[in-house]
Amino acid sequence: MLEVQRVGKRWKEFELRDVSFRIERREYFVLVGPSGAGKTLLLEIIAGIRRPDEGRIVIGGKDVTDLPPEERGVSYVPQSYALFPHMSVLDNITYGLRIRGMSRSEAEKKATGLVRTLGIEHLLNRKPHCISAGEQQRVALARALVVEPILILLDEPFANLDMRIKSRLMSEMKRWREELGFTALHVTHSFEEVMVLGDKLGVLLHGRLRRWGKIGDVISDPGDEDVAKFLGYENVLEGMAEDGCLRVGELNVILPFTVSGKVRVCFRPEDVLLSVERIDSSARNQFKGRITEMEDLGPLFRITVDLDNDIVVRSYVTKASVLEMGLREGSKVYVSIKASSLKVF
Amino acid sequence: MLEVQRVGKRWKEFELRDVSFRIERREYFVLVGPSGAGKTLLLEIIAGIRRPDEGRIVIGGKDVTDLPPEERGVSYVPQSYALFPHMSVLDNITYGLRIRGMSRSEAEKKATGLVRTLGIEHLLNRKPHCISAGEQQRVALARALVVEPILILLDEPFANLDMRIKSRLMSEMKRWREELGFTALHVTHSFEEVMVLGDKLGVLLHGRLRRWGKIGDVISDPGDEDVAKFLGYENVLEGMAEDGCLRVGELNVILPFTVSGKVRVCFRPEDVLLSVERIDSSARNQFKGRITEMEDLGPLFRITVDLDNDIVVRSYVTKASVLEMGLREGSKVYVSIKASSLKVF
Amino acid sequence: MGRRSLDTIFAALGSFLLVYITLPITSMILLQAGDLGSLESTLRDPEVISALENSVITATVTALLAIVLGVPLGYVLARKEFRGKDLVQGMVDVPIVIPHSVVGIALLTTFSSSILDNYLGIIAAMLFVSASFTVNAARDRFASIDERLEHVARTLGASKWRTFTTVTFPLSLPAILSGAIMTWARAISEVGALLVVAYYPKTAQILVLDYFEEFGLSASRPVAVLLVLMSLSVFVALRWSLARGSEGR
Amino acid sequence: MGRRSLDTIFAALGSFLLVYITLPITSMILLQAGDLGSLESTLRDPEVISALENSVITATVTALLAIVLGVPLGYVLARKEFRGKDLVQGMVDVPIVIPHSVVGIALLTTFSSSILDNYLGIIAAMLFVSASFTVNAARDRFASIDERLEHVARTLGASKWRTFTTVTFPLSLPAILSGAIMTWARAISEVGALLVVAYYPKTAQILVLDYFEEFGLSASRPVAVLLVLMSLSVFVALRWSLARGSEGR
Repeated sequence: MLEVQRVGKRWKEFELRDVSFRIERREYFVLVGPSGAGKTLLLEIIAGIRRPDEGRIVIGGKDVTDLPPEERGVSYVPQSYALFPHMSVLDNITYGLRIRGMSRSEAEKKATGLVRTLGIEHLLNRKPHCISAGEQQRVALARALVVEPILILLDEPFANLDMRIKSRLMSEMKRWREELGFTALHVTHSFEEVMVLGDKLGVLLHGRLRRWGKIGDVISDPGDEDVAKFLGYENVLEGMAEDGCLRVGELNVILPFTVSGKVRVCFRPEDVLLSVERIDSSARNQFKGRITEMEDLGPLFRITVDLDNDIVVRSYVTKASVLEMGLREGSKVYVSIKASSLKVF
Repeated sequence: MLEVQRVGKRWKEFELRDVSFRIERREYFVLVGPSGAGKTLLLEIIAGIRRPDEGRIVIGGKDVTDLPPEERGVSYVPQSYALFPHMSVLDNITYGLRIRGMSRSEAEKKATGLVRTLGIEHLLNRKPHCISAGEQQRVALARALVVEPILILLDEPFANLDMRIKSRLMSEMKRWREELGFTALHVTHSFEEVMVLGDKLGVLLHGRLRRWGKIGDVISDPGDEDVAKFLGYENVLEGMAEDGCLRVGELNVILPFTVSGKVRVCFRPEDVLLSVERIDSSARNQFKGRITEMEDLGPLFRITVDLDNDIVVRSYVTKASVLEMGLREGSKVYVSIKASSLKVF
Repeated sequence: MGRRSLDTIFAALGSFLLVYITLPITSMILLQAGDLGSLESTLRDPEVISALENSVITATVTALLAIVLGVPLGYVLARKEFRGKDLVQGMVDVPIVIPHSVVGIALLTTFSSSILDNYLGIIAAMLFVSASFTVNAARDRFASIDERLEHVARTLGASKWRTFTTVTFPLSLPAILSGAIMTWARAISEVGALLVVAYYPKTAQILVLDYFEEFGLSASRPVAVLLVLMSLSVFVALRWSLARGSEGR
Repeated sequence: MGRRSLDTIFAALGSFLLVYITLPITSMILLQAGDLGSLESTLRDPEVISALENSVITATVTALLAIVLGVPLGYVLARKEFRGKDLVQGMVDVPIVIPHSVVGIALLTTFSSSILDNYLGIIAAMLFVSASFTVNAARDRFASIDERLEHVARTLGASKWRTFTTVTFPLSLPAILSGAIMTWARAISEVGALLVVAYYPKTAQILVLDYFEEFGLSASRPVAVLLVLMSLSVFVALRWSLARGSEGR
């Protein structure tokens, strides 16, 4: 679908170097990186707004590096959405269709379904500055999707929203995505968006794509320390939830909330308790495992425990505890995780 | 020293209502609140830049409500420091002395000690735009302190600094404060600054000072839910640290790092594990206590445990665990806290 | 202490200038209001009518030319980076600082008799002194438009031209019109260059001078008042529509 | 496809205007450069020298007056909120749109013979048409200065006056000087109002017109070239110092 091949570009204070990755059809690729990493610049290069100094952009099998934006079939939703302020919401949405020569009535008819899916029927006659940020985001999405792009580029689509609207719109985005089946490249600095929305994850640090792949793969094997540090959440379990329980392989993880369907659960290494004997405590999730790696981090050890079925959990334990419990590689331990410390996406 | 009496003011989109508090001599008062709460407006009223609609400001026993800023003896360090761009660092620092009629050489002599304490001797001939943000902060502090103000007002003094410099400068601020003994009102939205620097804490939400007092008092008894939510860290212990151990009354808390002197330790309720029997695990800190309160938060219970000597610890526990362990008010329990989950200030 | 003295003194000094600017205009208009008869007879004077027509027509043509030629230049200055851009921007502002009589000499030196005493000459002189208002207004507005609006239009299938005609230009139109109205007002205010290049066909601003020199102050005043009322009403309309426009944002 | 056509057409249209503005000035100067003799003899003509002196002196006095009166007004417009502020701002800009001959008639109507044909009259006309440049430059600069600088100065013990003289004014000085230089250039460019109010003492911009009417184009050109070189050098110096100043920030 999209292939970015060894792209390099210097522009203002930003620099991209040797960036390569692929997005497959109907995939939702989330690119994370701190501000200043060059995320927006990369989107602009893919959209055709800026030319790369080196490298190629291939979309749908066709090298588009030398094509202008209007011939690429890629929709772009910039940060803050860039709705046309002089047009109504409806004219914004149908702009791409009318520019292709479709009549106004035809264009409006074509947009109907999408408008309904996104729940913005009541806004069509308003001007963009008269609707809320959350509504603007949906209108921008409608405008980008109605032309049936090969790929949609989303630049920090949730950055302008306040916390409460953000989490609601994220789950709606997930639903729209399943319903409409578009291919997306979404850049953000928020790890939460990765967990909720992403199929694949790329990590862009200082203009270099340090790691990309399936989310679980990237998180459990970040490749290098910078990426690991940037990602933070070192424990991720993925499975099917039902009745407050998550099934991961043969494990049953008790969740703090009632959710169902495919979910991911994250927790921090410092929330994992190791013990030699089974303990009776408020930690609801207790699993047997074997220590496979112990890393000395100074005052703490980072201990990797293999549960059954290749499930790996990491824990931070103080040196004194390690000595007291006599932990070493190969030790059998119990892993306890308090359900209340789990983050569910 | 400073008394703010029932101050009210509407200005632009901000509004303060019925704000009253006191700061004693040599106290460091940290006022926290989210952005938009009116923190800067309150500082400007105390400095004399804006007149309150109602209420009085008393400084050093004198009602200064009707006095202009230059007659109040209060120094002000705005966010981003507002160094005079057309003056050298030295001229910035000595501005207040020279405006009082002191000769240049006298003023420079007077500033010497302060300049040395703050470690900015090497910057004196530079222009403000040629020094780093961290250096600018110190210069602004020197400019404000050299006139020996009754009170210094600090508006988000660490907001423009990146994370690493920030924590270093915070501990330096703590040292300067002990060395120079000034009285300060510091506003911020960062809870970390409260923990490192504050003697007293005030919480300003939506233009109202919801709670103020000694930090430990405010945190352990936030008064209402909004304040508690805003503060987040619900467990705070304060004591003397030595050899990786914190003595709080008769308790010994094992710390993840080697620190010494008077420190505060924070931890989140979800990091506290309760058990009926003593457990053998990687949690190094295990104390006996009695449940005094159980609050139903939906999927979780918020359980308050009294240890010996009035030390109170709060824990989040899932409903299922509460039932399984048969917890109720009055139950004797063991409280385990992983040393690695402690935050030390 | 007199701690409000700064404000007081500044308000006094500032007021002086305001009074100095408004007093002559208002006193001239008020004086004329006491003599509506001569204003009426002036309005029936065919020479005056034709001069006013000449002024309005040439200033309007100048404003239209400034749009056609100035808007593209404003766009290039706002959107493109090139060597010598500062120089080009400087050249745009040069006409403001050239003495008006010199403008006339320079134009006549360059284009000689082809612009002498004809409509083309009037418009040539007006365009020279007034085009920069439109160029700068268009440039400032183009520069303030979020480029991402254009980027989005491009990705939605619009060519550069379609993007300009459907997004950039409609968004800039109010600002460009404001600039063009300033150009119009500056054009109708020009005297010095016209005296050299095109004393004829006679424009109202020249006629005022003519009447003053031939018949004295009181004879020239009715025409002056008509001209100033015309300019001021255009200017007030401009301010008003600008204020409304900025509210709408 | 011609997808670069927008850029090309815009560059072409924009260049036309640039050429139109620069060609007359340069061709006039170049033509004169071929006849240095007449330029030299003009420089020895006592009438020319005295006219140039008159122009420079009156324009300079005007610029100084604009600073004294315009800076306080700019400060009030930037820092104070009051009813009718928009109206006041509008009044400041009014002189730009008043036809120059009308300016003369209005001034003469108001101040009558006290300003007729004397230095005061020249300065009165110049101040009217050019003060707004200084007011607006000062206002924009004051508005852009972080008020917190003034707040800090106040808390450090400075009164309003001391704050203005030690912080606000020094920070604004470059911008105010730029505005004053624009006022100077606009003052020296004025012709229409001077023709009504103060034909004498003769200024260079009037002398150009005089020579043109009495002796024709080629006789007026040397004076015109001298005047334009003077204006342009001031303008270039202004641009240069502005560019340097903004680098320094």
